[in-house]
Amino acid sequence: MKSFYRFMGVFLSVSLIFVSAASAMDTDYRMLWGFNPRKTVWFVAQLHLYLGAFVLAMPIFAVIIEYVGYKTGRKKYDLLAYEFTGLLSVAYAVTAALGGLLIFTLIGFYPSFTRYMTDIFGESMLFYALLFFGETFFLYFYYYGWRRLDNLAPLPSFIKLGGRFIGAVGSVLSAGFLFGFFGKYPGAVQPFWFVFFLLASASFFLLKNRKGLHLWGGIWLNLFGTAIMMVANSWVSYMMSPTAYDTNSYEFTGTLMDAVINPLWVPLGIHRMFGNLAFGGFVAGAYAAVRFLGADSDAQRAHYDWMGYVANFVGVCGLLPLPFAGYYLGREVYSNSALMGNNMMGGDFSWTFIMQAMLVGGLFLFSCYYLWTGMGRIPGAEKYRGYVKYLNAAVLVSLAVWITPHNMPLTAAEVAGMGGSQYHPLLKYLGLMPAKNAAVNLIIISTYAGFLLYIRSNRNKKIPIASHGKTARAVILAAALFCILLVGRYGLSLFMLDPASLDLPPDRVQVFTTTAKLLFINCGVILLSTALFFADRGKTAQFIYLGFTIFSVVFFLGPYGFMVMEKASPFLRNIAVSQFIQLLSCLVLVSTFEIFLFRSEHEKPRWGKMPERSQYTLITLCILMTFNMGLMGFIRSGLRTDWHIYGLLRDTSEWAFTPSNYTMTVMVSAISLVFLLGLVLIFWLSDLGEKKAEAPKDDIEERL
Amino acid sequence: MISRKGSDMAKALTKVFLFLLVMTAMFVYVGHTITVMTGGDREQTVGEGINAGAGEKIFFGKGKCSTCHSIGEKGSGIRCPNLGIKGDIFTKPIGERAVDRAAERSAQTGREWRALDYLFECVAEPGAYVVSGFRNEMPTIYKPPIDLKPDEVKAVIMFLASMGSEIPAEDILKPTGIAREYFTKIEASVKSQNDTTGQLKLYIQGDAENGESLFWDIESKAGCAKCHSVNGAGGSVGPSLAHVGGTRTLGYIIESILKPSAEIAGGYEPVIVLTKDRKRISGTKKDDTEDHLTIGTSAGEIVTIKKSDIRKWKVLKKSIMPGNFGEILTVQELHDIIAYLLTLT
Amino acid sequence: MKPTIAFIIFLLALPYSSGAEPSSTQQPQKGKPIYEKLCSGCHGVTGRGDGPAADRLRPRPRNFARGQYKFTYTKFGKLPQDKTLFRWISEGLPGSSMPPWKDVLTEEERWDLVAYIKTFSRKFARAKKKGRVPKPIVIGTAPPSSAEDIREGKELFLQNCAKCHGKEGRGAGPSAPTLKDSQGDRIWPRNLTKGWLYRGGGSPEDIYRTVATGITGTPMPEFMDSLSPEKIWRIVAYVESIRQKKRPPINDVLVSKHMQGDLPSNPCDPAWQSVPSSYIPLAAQVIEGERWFKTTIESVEVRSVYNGAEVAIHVEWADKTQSPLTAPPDKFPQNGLDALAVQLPVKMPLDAEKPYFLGGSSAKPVILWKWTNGGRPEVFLGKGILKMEPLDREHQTLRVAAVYKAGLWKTVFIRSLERPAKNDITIEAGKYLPIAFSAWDGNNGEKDAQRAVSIWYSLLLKPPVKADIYLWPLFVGLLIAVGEMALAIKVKKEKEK
Amino acid sequence: MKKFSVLFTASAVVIGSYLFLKYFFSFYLQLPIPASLMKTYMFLIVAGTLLALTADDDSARKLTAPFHSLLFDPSLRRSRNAVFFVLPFLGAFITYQSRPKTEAPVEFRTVHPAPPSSMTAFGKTYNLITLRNPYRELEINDPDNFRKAVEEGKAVYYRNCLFCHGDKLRGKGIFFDAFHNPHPANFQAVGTIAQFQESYLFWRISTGGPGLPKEAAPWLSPMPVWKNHLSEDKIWKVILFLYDYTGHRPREVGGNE
Repeated sequence: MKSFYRFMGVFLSVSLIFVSAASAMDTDYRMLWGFNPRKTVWFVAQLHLYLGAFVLAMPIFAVIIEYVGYKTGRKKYDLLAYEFTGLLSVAYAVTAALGGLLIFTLIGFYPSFTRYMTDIFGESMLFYALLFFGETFFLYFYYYGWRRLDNLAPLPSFIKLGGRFIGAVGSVLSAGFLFGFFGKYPGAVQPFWFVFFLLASASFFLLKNRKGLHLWGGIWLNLFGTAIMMVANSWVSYMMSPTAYDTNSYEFTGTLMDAVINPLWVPLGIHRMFGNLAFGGFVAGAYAAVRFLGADSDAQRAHYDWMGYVANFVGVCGLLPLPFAGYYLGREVYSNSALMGNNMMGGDFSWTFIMQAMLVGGLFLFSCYYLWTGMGRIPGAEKYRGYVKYLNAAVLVSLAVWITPHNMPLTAAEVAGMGGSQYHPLLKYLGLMPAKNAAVNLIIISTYAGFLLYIRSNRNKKIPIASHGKTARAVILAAALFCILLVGRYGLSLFMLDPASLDLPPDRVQVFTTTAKLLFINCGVILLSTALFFADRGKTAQFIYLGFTIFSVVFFLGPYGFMVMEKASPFLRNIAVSQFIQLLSCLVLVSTFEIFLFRSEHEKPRWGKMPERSQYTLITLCILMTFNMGLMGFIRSGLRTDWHIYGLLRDTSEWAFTPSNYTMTVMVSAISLVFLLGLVLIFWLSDLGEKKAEAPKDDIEERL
Repeated sequence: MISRKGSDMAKALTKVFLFLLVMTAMFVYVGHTITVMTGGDREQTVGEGINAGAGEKIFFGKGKCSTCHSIGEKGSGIRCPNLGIKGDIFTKPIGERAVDRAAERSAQTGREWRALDYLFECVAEPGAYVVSGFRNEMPTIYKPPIDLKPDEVKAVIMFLASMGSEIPAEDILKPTGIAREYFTKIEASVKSQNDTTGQLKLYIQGDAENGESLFWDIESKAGCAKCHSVNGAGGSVGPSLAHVGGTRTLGYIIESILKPSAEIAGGYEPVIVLTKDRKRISGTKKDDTEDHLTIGTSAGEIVTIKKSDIRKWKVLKKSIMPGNFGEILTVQELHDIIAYLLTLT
Repeated sequence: MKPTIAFIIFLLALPYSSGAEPSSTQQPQKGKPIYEKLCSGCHGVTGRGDGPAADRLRPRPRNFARGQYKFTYTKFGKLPQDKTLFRWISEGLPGSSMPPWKDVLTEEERWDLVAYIKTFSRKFARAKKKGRVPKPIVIGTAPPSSAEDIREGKELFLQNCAKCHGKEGRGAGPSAPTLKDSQGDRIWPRNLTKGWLYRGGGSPEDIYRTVATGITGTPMPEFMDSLSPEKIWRIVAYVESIRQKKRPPINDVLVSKHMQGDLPSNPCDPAWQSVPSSYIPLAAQVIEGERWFKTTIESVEVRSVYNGAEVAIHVEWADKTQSPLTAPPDKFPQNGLDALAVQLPVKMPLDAEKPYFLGGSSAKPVILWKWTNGGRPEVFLGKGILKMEPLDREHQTLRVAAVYKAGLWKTVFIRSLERPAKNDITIEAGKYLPIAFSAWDGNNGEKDAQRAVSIWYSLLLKPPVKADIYLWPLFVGLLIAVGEMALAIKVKKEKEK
Repeated sequence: MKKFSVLFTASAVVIGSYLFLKYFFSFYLQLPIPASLMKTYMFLIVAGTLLALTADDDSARKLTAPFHSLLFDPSLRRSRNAVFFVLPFLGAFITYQSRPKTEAPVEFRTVHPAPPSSMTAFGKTYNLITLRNPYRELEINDPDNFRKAVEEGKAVYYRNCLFCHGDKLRGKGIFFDAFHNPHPANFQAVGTIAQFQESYLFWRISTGGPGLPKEAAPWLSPMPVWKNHLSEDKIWKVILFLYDYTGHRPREVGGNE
């Protein structure tokens, strides 16, 4: 049955691609059965993307958890990974079928556009279809091979050796991507493929035993998934940032690779990968929550509580870097077309971004809330309870700043009250970039601080530095060194920055040096806190570095950004990067300290002792994430305004206008509803086919 | 599992579903509120004519200038220079600033620059002399994706000039000197873009003279003048083509010849009439009064029929212009006619 | 928790802190520079009420040299207490040009100012020398008033006050046009219905004080000798009952209600009472031509209804005299014509750009519907405040009716929605039509450009109400009720458990 | 009373924040706070309070205790019935209240528009870029005559400007209500004359409302065209007075362009 779906899906997609390439097109737009083409394509594409994101995220998720189980030797992680993989097969088939439907709608409604795309991307479309076979193979291998490979029996030694060989050679070769031996590409293309191929090669080192082989299969499943996503991404990103065309005739003149490696390809890919990870985590969390709510025994409740916790953890890990991935993508959009960028942040979509801020803010807020409620199941967490309200306040104030628009809606009376001006004399400042940057950073720090409190709840025994081995010290020093390099190097680059390179007059160099000096001070603080840590003042060290980061990122660079905006606005993006780098360094160093600071007392969390509202929090997170993805899809597509391919192929149909935010919410809600309900159906279907595994007993530490 | 312990799970699912509906409703409510607050559905404002008012509309609408430039306190763009008075840096409005900037340009290039020249340069070649403290990142507004037409560019310049300068409108309408050079550049760019869009560029190789004779010779295969007029001469069944080359894109012209029904010019709705004596007359509706219907037939005649003589009549979706030019004309003849039409500016 | 409450209390208490007792160290020399900076513009450097602004203000600024103060707690003509002066400096005189100064000056500075002001008149020094201390009257607190008190108060009012203040209290009594103050300036009795403009404050105690002590220097006499305190309190009760305490809110949109059938063309038609009114403040035309500073018409109240064919605009305003007067007083012979004009654009503006609010301009003219007392209503094409061209009367569909009663003009303007001529405006429902008003008080000598004007407001002919604005509340109410029912059932079940 | 304490704290925080925002803006800053933003902030505050108070089970239970006892406590039967009765009407009422209202269309105007480079008045053409207040130099050279000029400016102000811009130069003259949109300029605020060169004021005073450029909605401003009523001399003197009274300094010509 499942294989039938899968076969049909792949067959449909491939055949339709050929049909689309071959069909003679005599019209630009068509109406079919009275459907609104724009909305139909929107609907199908978004649904396909939701399922695609789910299908791509689940394997990442499963492999990470399986790997954790493999390393820690705890069986329950392995079972969890298996449970998630079980959801995959039906979802995979439906995704493929939807992909086919999408292509069909595109050919049907937008024939000449589809032909245009096929002319350029025809070969990659074929390649795309071929990748599916690899994906299908590894999916089968990963899922059906699970039970058979679920032991540590060693593999034949020639496989081991061969694996090591391929791993070593491949890793070295993949470094070639980083250094540009396989061609120089702009932006993050080289690092991206370096990581991709490094992962591909390094996976061969796992070929030690049967479980390792299975993990290897899982990684390759993900690699194929990523490759599929990247191929499809290139089409979408090309529509936003076409390359290689003649600037007079506006005709595509390049090769397939020119079109694929367009400026937004990799930024979009990175953003999507983190987005997918967060999405997968939150969907899995919602799944666990529903199971929790419907559970009929404490054992089940404990299991699903734990599952929800793990899923949420993964989701938050994906969520934390998302603002930065988004910032990177946005920056590339700006660099590629300032016009598109400005339309995004200051034009038609400024309000959509306010909504996005509400949703993302909600994600952070509810993630925090889940952690806070989660403290209830940890003995010893009471002592941190008092901090919750301050964290809450910090997140809320940041959120308030984040969603305050520059150009706020006013009634006529309010406009009159301000003498006819459309800007509030004071609140307008909250709507500008520096304020938003400070707010986002504060949200992340607060979420992180909440997380620290959470994991510290049952780790209450301090370890003196003397009792750590050499490795621990080396790791701490390495982390400190990494942070110093990260911060210091960027500080140095700012210090040396020539104002002319930003089209600024020479006297603005002072702005650069001030920021650079701040980063240098940050390096000093890193040294100081590391020294304190080695003097057994670990908590103080953490406190000092966290405090300094908050001061520097939020309270210094935040207001300073306004000055920069007035005097040297091109430098504003460097300010944002400085903030990001300091924040990153803070997360790295403080987390490293945290690992070595306390010993886990192993006071067991009382899994399952969670109030119902915490489970609704997980569900809320899933819903918010779904809405957010739909909204981002709308922005991505809407940014092209009335162009199919931005600046190249104009959308002359009557649906070329940018719909209102209301239309967007209605559409996104409808698609999300269909998707979430469909998801329930998929869970149910996959549940049908499974033999019921025994509900795992809590905390059986079973060595594999 | 769901089926096994149905009741618990079903209850949980129902609750979660209701919760989902509530969340969705909230989301839609926010979208609705925001849309209402921000003035409903978006509309593209288009300015009419070449004047400062139209320029202002383009500035804040189609031209998307306001996403980067503010004017004093109006607008929220900050990436590019404010064009009004703002802060310590912008103490003069753009029109006035142009005078100073033009003087600086004169000193740099050794040519005599006027404020007008500077404004044209800003638009035609934004990177030539960037305001210090700002990046050279202004797009070429007369190329895609903004794609302003030369007249729209003039309107925008007129709007800019209206803020603090005394440049007479005629100077902008008919630019001279350096401004003329830049304007020519804009026109050339727009023209080359129009003429070479996609596969259509094939068609410019026609012979306009031959096309003209095909157009006017009623006996020829084309015989356009039967129905269409140019400067008063020709038939009046179809729309006048006097300025078709200057006002319509090449793509539109080709489409109108090969697929006449794709878009029918306003005021030329095709009608078909069945008279009481069983005669069918088709043509374009010229006039429709209470007792008369006047139509121009595809043969090029104007016929007035009494309503009392009509059994039935209706407006068609299909143009009365013959749709078979693609078949009866040779490619060369088609190119010739198009080449002629393009001369009608 | 506690700090929160304390903070709230602190916030609530914020606007209410002010001292009342004179500081022991009043220093007139310190008050002098303050006076010269802040007060001399109106009251004059010498305190004679002859500052540069003086002759353009109504009422004129106080002449301190005369030592006559209007709202005092002492008997008519007697010197005021220091704290009375302190109060008026602090709080200002509502409705006059005297603003409150407590937000600018510290308490000490205000006391210094009181001391300095007193130096302008020798009366204070003399009184001090003789050891005469101003004796305040006893007011007490307002007794609760019954309907009976108000009725009796009305009787007393008609006997004692109506001669000037008029039967309805609008200041339109028979002697109103003839009054002048001790300096010979024309003075009008207060319109008691507009309670927010009471110069001497609006509390019952303030009203009692004014009735009891009169207003020194004006024709308002003191009644404390002729009437018992009880009677005065009854008058106060009556005045309280007719006075509107707060200025109505200003609404930028005048909503015209849709109605079936004929529009009420009589200004006194009771149907108008059910139509909500909009308060439109007017300002003197201080802008163009022969400027005008002393209007008497402070506002108009506008109502509007429309049907399928016509729109009616009901304008009502207080005017103490109906001009032309049948017998103008000798002292003030101005006897112009009362008039009112409704101003509309000639074309519905497509964007924010409207004609110039003050009578239009030749580039963008306005339409004026002008009613003049005793004359025929006319329609003008306004191209500036002084350039009003009468339009051809034949095509006009404007009808106007006006009634003067008890100090109140009521007029109704009715016109077809359809434009009567090509160069005129078609009024459409659902659109925001700019509208402005001008008013002339003839007995105040107002004519032509000298008038009271308003800025642009919007007239909205509101399309008939759709039923769904009632259906939704009903739906929501039912939904909640159903939810409650479910909850109740659940609770019951759980209780049974 | 004890069991209400958490609920009470929640209400106190919410109401307190509301009052704080309202007071802070309208009394302390003297600025309106847009209703849309107020709504958003209040939503966040309410949501945040609820989240903070339900983060641990204990306070969550305390928070819901009053509602729970309202539902289950037999002694509260009457209150329960009353609440149940009132709620649907309350909901209906709120829905009715939130029906679309008629509000004037929003009309933005540029409050301080860009001046032209030159203007004509009193039969002369002024270059507004280089124009200086002829009396300004007296401030240093001849303080006595400068004071005299300020006093004359004061007389001009009180005879002409007082009615709209008010005694305290805060824009709240006796015609403030009537001319409320746009309202008269508040010279004490930092955003008005303190921002400008004296030539800007000269332009604004001389040409008045009708002299405004289009983006500043000249058809709305009641500012008279003072060149019709005052001499050039008096305009310069009244400008001196405005700066003198408020203590602001005019912006110097040139800036740092």
